[in-house]
Amino acid sequence: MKIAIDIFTVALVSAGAFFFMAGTVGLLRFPDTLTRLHALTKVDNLGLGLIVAGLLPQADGLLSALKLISVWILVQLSGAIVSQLIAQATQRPGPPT
Amino acid sequence: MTYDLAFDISLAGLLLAIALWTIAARTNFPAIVLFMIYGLVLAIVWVRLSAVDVALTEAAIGGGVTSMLLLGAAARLQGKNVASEQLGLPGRLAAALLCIFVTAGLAYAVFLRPEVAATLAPMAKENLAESGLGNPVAGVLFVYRALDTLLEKVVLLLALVGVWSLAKDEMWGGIPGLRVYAQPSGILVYLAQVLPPIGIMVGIYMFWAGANYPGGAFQGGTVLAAMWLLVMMARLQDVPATSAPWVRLCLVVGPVAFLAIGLSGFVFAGSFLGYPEGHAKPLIIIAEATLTLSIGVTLALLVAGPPERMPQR
Amino acid sequence: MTMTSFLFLAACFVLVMTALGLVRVLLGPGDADRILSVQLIGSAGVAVLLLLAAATKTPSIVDVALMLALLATFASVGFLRETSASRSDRSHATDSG
Amino acid sequence: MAPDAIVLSDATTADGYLLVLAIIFPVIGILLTLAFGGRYVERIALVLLLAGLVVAIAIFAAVLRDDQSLVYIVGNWKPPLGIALRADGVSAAMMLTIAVIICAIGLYARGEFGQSQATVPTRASYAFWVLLLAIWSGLNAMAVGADLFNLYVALELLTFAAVPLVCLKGYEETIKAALRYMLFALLGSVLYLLGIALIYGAYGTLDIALLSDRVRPEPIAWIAAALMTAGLLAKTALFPLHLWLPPAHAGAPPPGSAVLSALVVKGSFILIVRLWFDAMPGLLSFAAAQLLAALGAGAILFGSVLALRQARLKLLIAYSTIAQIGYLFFIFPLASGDSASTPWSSIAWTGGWLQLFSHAFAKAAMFMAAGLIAEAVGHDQIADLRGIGRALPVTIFAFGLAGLSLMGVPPSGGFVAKWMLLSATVMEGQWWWAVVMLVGGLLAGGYVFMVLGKALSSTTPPVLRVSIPRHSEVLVLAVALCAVLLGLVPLQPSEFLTIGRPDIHTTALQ
Amino acid sequence: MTSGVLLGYCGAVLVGLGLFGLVTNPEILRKILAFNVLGNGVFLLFGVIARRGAAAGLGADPVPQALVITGIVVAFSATAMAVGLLVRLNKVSGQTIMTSDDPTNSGK
Repeated sequence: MKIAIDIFTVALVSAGAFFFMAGTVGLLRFPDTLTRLHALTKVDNLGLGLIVAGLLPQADGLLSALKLISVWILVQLSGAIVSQLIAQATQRPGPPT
Repeated sequence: MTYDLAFDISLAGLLLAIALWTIAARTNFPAIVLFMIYGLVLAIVWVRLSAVDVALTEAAIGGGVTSMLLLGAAARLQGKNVASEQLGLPGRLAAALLCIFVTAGLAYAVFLRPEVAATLAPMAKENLAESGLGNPVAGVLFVYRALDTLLEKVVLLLALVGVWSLAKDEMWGGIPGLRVYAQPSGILVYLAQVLPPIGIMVGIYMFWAGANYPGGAFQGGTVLAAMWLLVMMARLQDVPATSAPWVRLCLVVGPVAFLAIGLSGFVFAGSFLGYPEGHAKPLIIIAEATLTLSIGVTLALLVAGPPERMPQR
Repeated sequence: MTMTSFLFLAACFVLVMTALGLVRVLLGPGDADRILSVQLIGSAGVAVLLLLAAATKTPSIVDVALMLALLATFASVGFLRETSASRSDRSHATDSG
Repeated sequence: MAPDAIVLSDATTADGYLLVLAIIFPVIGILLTLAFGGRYVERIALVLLLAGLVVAIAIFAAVLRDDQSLVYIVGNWKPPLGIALRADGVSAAMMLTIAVIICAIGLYARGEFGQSQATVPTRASYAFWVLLLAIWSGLNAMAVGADLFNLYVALELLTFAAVPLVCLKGYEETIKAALRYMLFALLGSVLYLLGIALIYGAYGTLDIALLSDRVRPEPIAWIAAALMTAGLLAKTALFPLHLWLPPAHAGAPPPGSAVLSALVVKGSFILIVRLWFDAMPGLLSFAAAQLLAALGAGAILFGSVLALRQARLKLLIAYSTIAQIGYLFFIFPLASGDSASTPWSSIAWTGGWLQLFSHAFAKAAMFMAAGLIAEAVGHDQIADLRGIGRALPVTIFAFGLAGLSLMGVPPSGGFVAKWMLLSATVMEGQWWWAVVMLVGGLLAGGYVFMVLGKALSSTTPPVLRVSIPRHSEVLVLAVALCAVLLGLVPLQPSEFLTIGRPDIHTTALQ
Repeated sequence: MTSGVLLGYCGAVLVGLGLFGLVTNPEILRKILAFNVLGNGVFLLFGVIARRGAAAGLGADPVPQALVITGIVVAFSATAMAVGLLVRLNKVSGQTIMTSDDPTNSGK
């Protein structure tokens, strides 16, 4: 049983880490701010989500697990809002692009 | 177990690269952005040093209020950067030499570790039970070295008086010049509605947990400050006048309570800032709770800056 | 390889990957792009802290992650203050570093 | 038999609570004025000034009576875990000096920052009283602090109070001066903090008495001492780290200048002395002491020469402060020599402290006098002060008396102090410092007479913009007289300044 | 080399970097940033010393940790006050830099 849980953790955390790499590549390679923003959203959603999911079985107790999930939700929330804010800022006319 | 060392090496490298870059960047804005990242990386460094209390403080300060303060300053500064005032090459070389000298001296000092590490950890832990606290850092801050903490709160208030004293004469007692949006975007208002309830909960949790686990009045207060600033910037609440009685009350309630508890120690515990036996923990909780509020208001007003307009009547 | 080692390795990987994303701060070109890398490293910082919490079995580290997640938005909000201020008052020179 | 330092730190003495009150009374004032929005700020401040003066006198009396240090263990937590407050003879004398000068400045400032019954508090007057109280709290904490980190907090309290005082007027050049001061002060405190880190890491305590026992002359102690001293020198404005001082001290409003120049720079000086003589007594080598004194000599010559070249009275006085601070640093080579069994039984120890006290009174009087002159004629250009001696005879007389003390002319506190330091150079065979002191005295005479000569040169008094109330003039004269009266201290090592010094302990170490 | 010592060297370098920025960069805002880098270097040294003093089941000596928390508060207050002064100076004079020449030095 322990082995199965550990394999689950390893798989999900690895997948999450992969998305972080993908996000970085996107941030560096994509041509403009909005597409980069898109790459970033992926990281927030999937990268962190997979890592949190992978770590859940390692948490000692329900409360700790809930805390992990609330961290993820918080990052989702702020990530979504920040994307909106930045998208708005780039769409308004003005010097910064 | 060499992966943790690998992690630490990457972490140290990243920290140094960001610091170097912050110093070397040519214009202000990238330097500030880098400095914000620097604060974030530092929080991880503190975790690696097993100093979670400090990590929380750094995350709260570096991630929240310092960012707002610096970005606000950058936005208000007018006039372009004049590079002609740069120190000449000989001057820079001399400065570089001095800094290398200092760094070398410090590195040597780090290298010269004593055979027996100097520590007060056992003594701090041993005496902690008497106060009923479980977090040794809170013990140092509120029991053993409470005088430092009290005076540091006075320093914080003094900084605020100093910032306020920069106002124009006719604006004295007016409303701080925090930059608010004339027409805040809907999304910002949404953020300012959703985040603060969560933030206030986290802030209270920080102070509450602080007695036994990492956290405390300062970390909690910083979160409250950040949330309040957000609400004010989204114009959900007006920035209060610095002369408003409730503002003044919030500012002093923590230090006053702490000082009163300290003075009552003369009578009940035989010493200033001593706690009567068996009552230490509730008293410390009262002090921390009021300090959380005072610190929150003080930090937010420090970021908001000197009064710049008068309340309209 | 133990679980602890794996978690450290994953943390190390995420850290190094997102550190590369910092190049975006250097390249810019706009301030919005710079803020994007703050956002990325913010999410990565949360992930790294969660991994460290699991690796060192120190639950209180999750609180630090919670704090970072909560305040992650503030850089962007501050940045918006920057642009709105520069829009209304004057044109603000904030170009490449 | 005198108890040694470790035993001293162990127990609160009977009147030890006075030390807490000395720090806390001004803090209570700050909190009250913040809470009540400043309507009563002046009254609150004046009541607390009086209370603070009483406490300072009580502490002085207690030390004098018991012939030993006052000690207070805060919260009953003994060092190294807790914090102790200690007041030896030097601290008690220092606190009394501080109290008298702050009270005088408080009375003097009522002219500029006083509040009549009905007015709403104005910015400058509110800030002034709060900052004055904070400076007092910080200085008292510096005088009685016995823990290096507690002293750091006190140092910051002082900085955060002093910087806004500089730019209270809000002019461009004063803001610039305040910013420069701030940056120097911040650099100073961060270097000091760096030293604290190294010391704690090496010796596991920050209590001065415990450190005196543990610190060995070894590289880590050297590095820490060098960093801390460099930081504190920046705060004390010792040449060549003095750049911030003249614009800052000249730019503040007159009561502010007086408190900054007379007292605030001395706060960090006390800490340097505590560091080298108390915390790390084994570290003060001949070379280190000579270096500190050489910087002091540089300050005397540089500050005096520049003072001579100033066109504005307040700047002249500020440069004179740089010079007079220089004398203080002669205490290091002259008190640590072989001519006396312990540094504190040497004549230079008494002379050095006497120089500090008499300069504090003299400089406070000078800045207060300069403030009255500037108020009366609307400027402080020395060239245009012709005949002011006719219009403000008492003020100019007070200025002259203070000048006597700076020059070291009898009868004055400055004379006795400089004479004792000169005698010490002879006893120690370090004649080179005597040369500097004599040249410095001549230069001081030059700049004092430059002002007096102008002031007394014409028989027709200038038209005064406003008339100066007589009581302000008398107050300035009283402060100047204090500087002169210090000259009545007998010409021998004063017993009082050796109270509470760990004599047995240090000799055992040597 | 343990990670504690590594981060100690890191702190030493940060102090040097901060000092360099504080001395050489004329831009006041950058001086304030440099002061913060310098301060953080100092705090980091405290942290390494705290880590070194791990004992009695504690991961790090609590005393230096508490000193650092106090230090961070003071450093933030200092930053806020310096920023306030800078903004005010800029408003009064339009300057953002600290000129190296001292106008009062020249005397007459």
